[in-house]
Amino acid sequence: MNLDLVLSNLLNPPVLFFFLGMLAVWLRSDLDVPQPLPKFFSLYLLLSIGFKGGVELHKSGINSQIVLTLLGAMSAALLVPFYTFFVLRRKLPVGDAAAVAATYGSVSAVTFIAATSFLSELKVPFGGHMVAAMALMESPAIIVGVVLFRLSPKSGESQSEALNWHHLMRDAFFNGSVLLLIGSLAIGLLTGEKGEAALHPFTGDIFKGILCLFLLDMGLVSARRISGLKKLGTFPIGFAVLVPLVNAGFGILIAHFLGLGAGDALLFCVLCGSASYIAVPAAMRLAIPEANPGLYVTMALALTFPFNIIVGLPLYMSVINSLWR
Amino acid sequence: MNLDLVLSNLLNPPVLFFFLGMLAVWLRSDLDVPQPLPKFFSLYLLLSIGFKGGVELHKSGINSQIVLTLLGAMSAALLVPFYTFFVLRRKLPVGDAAAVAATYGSVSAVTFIAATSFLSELKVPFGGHMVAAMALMESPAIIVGVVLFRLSPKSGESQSEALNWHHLMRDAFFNGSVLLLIGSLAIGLLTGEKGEAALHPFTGDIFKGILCLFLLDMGLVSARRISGLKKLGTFPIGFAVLVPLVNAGFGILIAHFLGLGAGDALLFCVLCGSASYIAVPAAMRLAIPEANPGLYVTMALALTFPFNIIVGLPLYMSVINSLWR
Amino acid sequence: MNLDLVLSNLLNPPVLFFFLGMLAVWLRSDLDVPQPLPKFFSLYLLLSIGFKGGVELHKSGINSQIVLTLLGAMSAALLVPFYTFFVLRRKLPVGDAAAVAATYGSVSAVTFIAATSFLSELKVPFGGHMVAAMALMESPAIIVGVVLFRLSPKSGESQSEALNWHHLMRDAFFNGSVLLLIGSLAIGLLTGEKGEAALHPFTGDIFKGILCLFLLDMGLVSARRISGLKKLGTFPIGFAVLVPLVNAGFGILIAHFLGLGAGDALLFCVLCGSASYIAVPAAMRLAIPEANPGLYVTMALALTFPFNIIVGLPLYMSVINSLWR
Amino acid sequence: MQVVKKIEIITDTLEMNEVSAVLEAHGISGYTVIKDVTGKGERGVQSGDDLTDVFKNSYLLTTCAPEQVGEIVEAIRPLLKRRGGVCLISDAHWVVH
Amino acid sequence: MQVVKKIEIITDTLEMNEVSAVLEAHGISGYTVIKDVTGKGERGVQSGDDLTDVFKNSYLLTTCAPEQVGEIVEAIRPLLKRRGGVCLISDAHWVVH
Amino acid sequence: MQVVKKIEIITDTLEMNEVSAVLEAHGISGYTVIKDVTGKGERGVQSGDDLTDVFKNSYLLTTCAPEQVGEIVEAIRPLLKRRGGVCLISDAHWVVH
Ligand SMILES: Nc1ncnc2c1ncn2[C@@H]1O[C@H](COP(=O)(O)O)[C@@H](O)[C@H]1O
Ligand SMILES: Nc1ncnc2c1ncn2[C@@H]1O[C@H](COP(=O)(O)O)[C@@H](O)[C@H]1O
Ligand SMILES: Nc1ncnc2c1ncn2[C@@H]1O[C@H](COP(=O)(O)O)[C@@H](O)[C@H]1O
Ligand code: NA
Ligand code: NA
Ligand code: NA
Repeated sequence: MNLDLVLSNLLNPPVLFFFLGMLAVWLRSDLDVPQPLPKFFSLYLLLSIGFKGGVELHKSGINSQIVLTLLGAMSAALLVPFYTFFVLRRKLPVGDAAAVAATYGSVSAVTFIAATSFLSELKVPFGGHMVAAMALMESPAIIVGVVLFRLSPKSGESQSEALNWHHLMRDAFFNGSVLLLIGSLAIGLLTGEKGEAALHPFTGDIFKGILCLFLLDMGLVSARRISGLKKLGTFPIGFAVLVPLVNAGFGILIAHFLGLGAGDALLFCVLCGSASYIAVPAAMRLAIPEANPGLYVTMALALTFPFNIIVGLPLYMSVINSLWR
Repeated sequence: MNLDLVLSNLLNPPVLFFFLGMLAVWLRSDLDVPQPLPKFFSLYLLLSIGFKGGVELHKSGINSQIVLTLLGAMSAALLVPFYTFFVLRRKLPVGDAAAVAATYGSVSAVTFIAATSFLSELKVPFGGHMVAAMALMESPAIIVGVVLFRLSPKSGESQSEALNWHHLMRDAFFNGSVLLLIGSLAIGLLTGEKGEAALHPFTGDIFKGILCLFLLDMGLVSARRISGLKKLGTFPIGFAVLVPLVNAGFGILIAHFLGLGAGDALLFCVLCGSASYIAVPAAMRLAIPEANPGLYVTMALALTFPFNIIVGLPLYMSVINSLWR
Repeated sequence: MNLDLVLSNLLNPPVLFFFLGMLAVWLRSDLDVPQPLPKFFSLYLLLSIGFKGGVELHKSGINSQIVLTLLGAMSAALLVPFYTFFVLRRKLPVGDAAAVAATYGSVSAVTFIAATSFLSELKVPFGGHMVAAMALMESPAIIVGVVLFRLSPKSGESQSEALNWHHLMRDAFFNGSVLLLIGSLAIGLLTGEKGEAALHPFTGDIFKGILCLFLLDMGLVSARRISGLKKLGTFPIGFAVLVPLVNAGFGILIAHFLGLGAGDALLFCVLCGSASYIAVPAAMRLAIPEANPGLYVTMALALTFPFNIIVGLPLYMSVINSLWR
Repeated sequence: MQVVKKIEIITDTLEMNEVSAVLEAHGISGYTVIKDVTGKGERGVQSGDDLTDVFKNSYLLTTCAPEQVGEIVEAIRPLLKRRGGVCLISDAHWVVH
Repeated sequence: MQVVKKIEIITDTLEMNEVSAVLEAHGISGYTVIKDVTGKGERGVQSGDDLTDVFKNSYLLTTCAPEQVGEIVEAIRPLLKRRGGVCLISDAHWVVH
Repeated sequence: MQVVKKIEIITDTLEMNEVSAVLEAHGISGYTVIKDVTGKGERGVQSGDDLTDVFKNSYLLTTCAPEQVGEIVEAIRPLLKRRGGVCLISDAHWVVH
């Protein structure tokens, strides 16, 4: 893959702060970003990315291709957990298989945001509707995962317990991050240029700085989880690296088929290739108690996330560049 | 009232984020802004509004009309709790009456700040001394409320207990929000343009963004309190909507009588019409233990605050516009 | 000393907010900056100062004089704890003497940052390598202090206990603040102008504002500690004011000998004259349990820090001005 | 002072709402919760350092009449069985006021 | 190990200063406070989610000699009576060091 | 329900890692920690308001079999002796699940 891309990704300050966080853990430093600061950064990032996406959408307006992209995004979010479940089922108990499938069917907002900052580094444009695509892709996998779990031949007691659909729907569609993202998107859409003028110094100018602080913390958190990999065995580890590649590949094909621009294509492929570690784990913990969060969170956080940030972004981009020209 | 005003208020991002917060509660979402983040936003907002007011005051200098405005503000802050107490006394026990009177005699800094952002939206200027007016109006109502409580025919034991005046004065005049506001005002006054040049990116550029985050939280907090209204009965609910209107009306008259500009008039009327839910509740909890915070905080937070933000601002402004031209 | 310097220091907003914090404590106000907000501000300040230093270093490049400055800084960090230990030993038990020596041998990042903001106020330039000097001066004193403690004639049991060198080195060289500072410096060095363009609104524009909030908290914290001075007796109090002066004097001489510019000289002398209250106390608490943190933290926080901020900066600058011209 | 049983429950923060609902269903009207405590147990370390509440515990303290304790324990046990956590019972005196 | 009485007090954060003052007045020189705990009781839910400390509780843990406990309880009771809250007494052993 | 000894340890936050290491060395596999509690004791006030963890305490709660308690106490005592802190032992019942 193209060396320039690798470098302009690795020399992007947010990625370097991610390394710094990992380094701190390996050096057993006491460097720490205490709660609720990471929560603050993620609230800020979701608000900003949502708002900016809404403003862009306000400018671009909605056309048939945007609608197609959103439909493509949703179908990817429905298919990925479906096929991965049957792959996982061959090695993992049904609860774990369903939870991991949901994790990889959903998306990682931070990976998406890192991709946008990578694109701005490369001066490659992208559309605000991709934020809407991300919002649409967070929830469906949760439902698919739980349904697959429920329909499987009973093994755990909680499969036969009555499911609280009402709670599940709420956790899937109204969880904090989804709601803040969609709400900010709507507010950007409503207020347009006027809102942008008022909020840009906050949502735009200092964005990369807050992203650095957040990725510093992500580096700490994911490096701490790496020790948990030993317990997982080879199958989950292989899955956590290979499946993102496969899904990203699908994503690129769909993006190409839909005729997206290079920037939108990268974001689309990153959405398919990334795994959730915020919305999904919380929902799974409640809906599939026998699934082991030490498995699905560790896979997403300690392997898939760093892999996408460090290797994935330049790799996907170089593939896209070669296909798109 | 003028539709443009309603819209330019409703389409102001901070107000939209306030709605988003309320929506999150109604949808039973887990969206949350954990402590001490709201505390951080309020420290930031008080520091910034105080500092900017001080700088404006430094530029404008102090003239007789400013002095008159401040005197008018203080007298309003003394009269409102006085008359409301006797209204409240007819329906509520003496402790509650005194506490509610103090709550409505004092001011809501956030409502004031929302009003300033509404004015900047409308490009209507206002004077830095209005921040001083707000600072002066926070404390007196606390003293009036406690004195009225003490002078009333004894009903609760704590009325006869010795009052720790020293503590009361400290809670009234040196509580954190008053002190930070006055301190920042003084610092702005001292450093003037030089200080402004150094701090404007912080106190100015990102102000609206932080205000959005803070109002998002205010939306969560006040919507959570709405459930508490049922228990209150009709009188407090009616009071929480009507009395702000009456006080805002008084405010407009005083402002007109003092010959303030339209912007200053709106702020003056908002100060009269708003109710405190930070400085006053803490002081009342200590000085009037038998008063029920579930009453005075809920009234101010679940009704008066949203009412002023959503209905009050455009309503008051349109009244002022019609009177001032 | 030059009155203009005194004023332009006292009228620097961050210093005024430091006074406001102290005032709040004296008025027994409930003004508070709850954790982890101060932690957030310090993470931000270390990241920003480190990054900016790295970018400057990227521009200036490394020359022999920079290397000499760094060597001078390290030797100062080794000598100061050494000589102060023997001064302290005459009045204090060995544990306390070693801990205080380490405290004054190391540096105060906030004092350094306040000095940079004082210099920018005076429009006096300074080099990015001074941040590297600060980073290099934080750790050595910790090692020197512990070694001196261990080599002294045994008095406390923990002197004879096996020392965990591995832990000590980690606490000295990889503690959170040192690592974040050096890491951010390296990232600034790597990304240069490109990184600066991306991060400046965050690390530069709002810097003074965050510094104001942080010094507000420092004012609260150090004023709260002043009450602890009574217990200390005259020797530590005298030491906490005189030794910084002596060390700052040394610093100015070394700076002059090394031929530094006036800005770098002030920073160098502030590094020598300041005392650590973040990295060192934590390390001492673990390595020299019998040392009383109520002594070494109080000296650094309640006396040396305010002294340097209020009196030291203008004093040192005027000395430098007179020597350098 | 009145003799009571003190009940301490430690489990997932995400689980606490259900726990308190069960307690209220059994007429427990007063309790205290400390959110976001960390810990270690059969299900591994709960470091509470990430963005989900998945690895965070909460601590709940409540009291009941000695004769009621058996009923409460039976109501709580299935929750702990399903999701892990701890419930400790001890004797205490309640200061009547 | 020495026999002591363990005292747990839960009340308004705003009230805690007064509580600790009373304890110190009765010669209690050591205690631990956990600020900002949430809870539910006669005075309703203390969610601690707003900007005042009005709806926040704090938890205080201390110990005293068995013979002293009556005196402490009598000193604390009026505070709880006025503003609500809870005080629990139990037996414990103190590890002398 | 099974009879256990409840152990509460309060000491410096900086010290807690060593405490839990000692506990694990003695086969204690489950415990709960509440970080950053404040307090007052022989070594003065721990206000936890500065940037170091030097003036912050943490609270640790664990349980052990009654026969094991002596061994644990002896293992913990030297830590408390060196750096201060408190250890309380009391009786409790563990809800088996
Ligand atoms: N023996 C114990 N004493 C105190 N807390 C415990 C104990 N065992 C477990 N816990 C707490 O209960 C949580 C869940 O326990 P577990 O379900 O065994 O993982 C742990 O994370 C600890 O916080
Ligand atoms: N039975 C109980 N067990 C534990 N904590 C309680 C209990 N009752 C009340 N509390 C706590 O004490 C606070 C004040 O109680 P109250 O004055 O009854 O509202 C509540 O908010 C709870 O945090
Ligand atoms: N009697 C006590 N009850 C509860 N906590 C205590 C007691 N004495 C001390 N502590 C806690 O233990 C910490 C250290 O105690 P000390 O080593 O005596 O300063 C104090 O800061 C308190 O948080
Ligand atoms: Na995905
Ligand atoms: Na008012
Ligand atoms: Na020094």
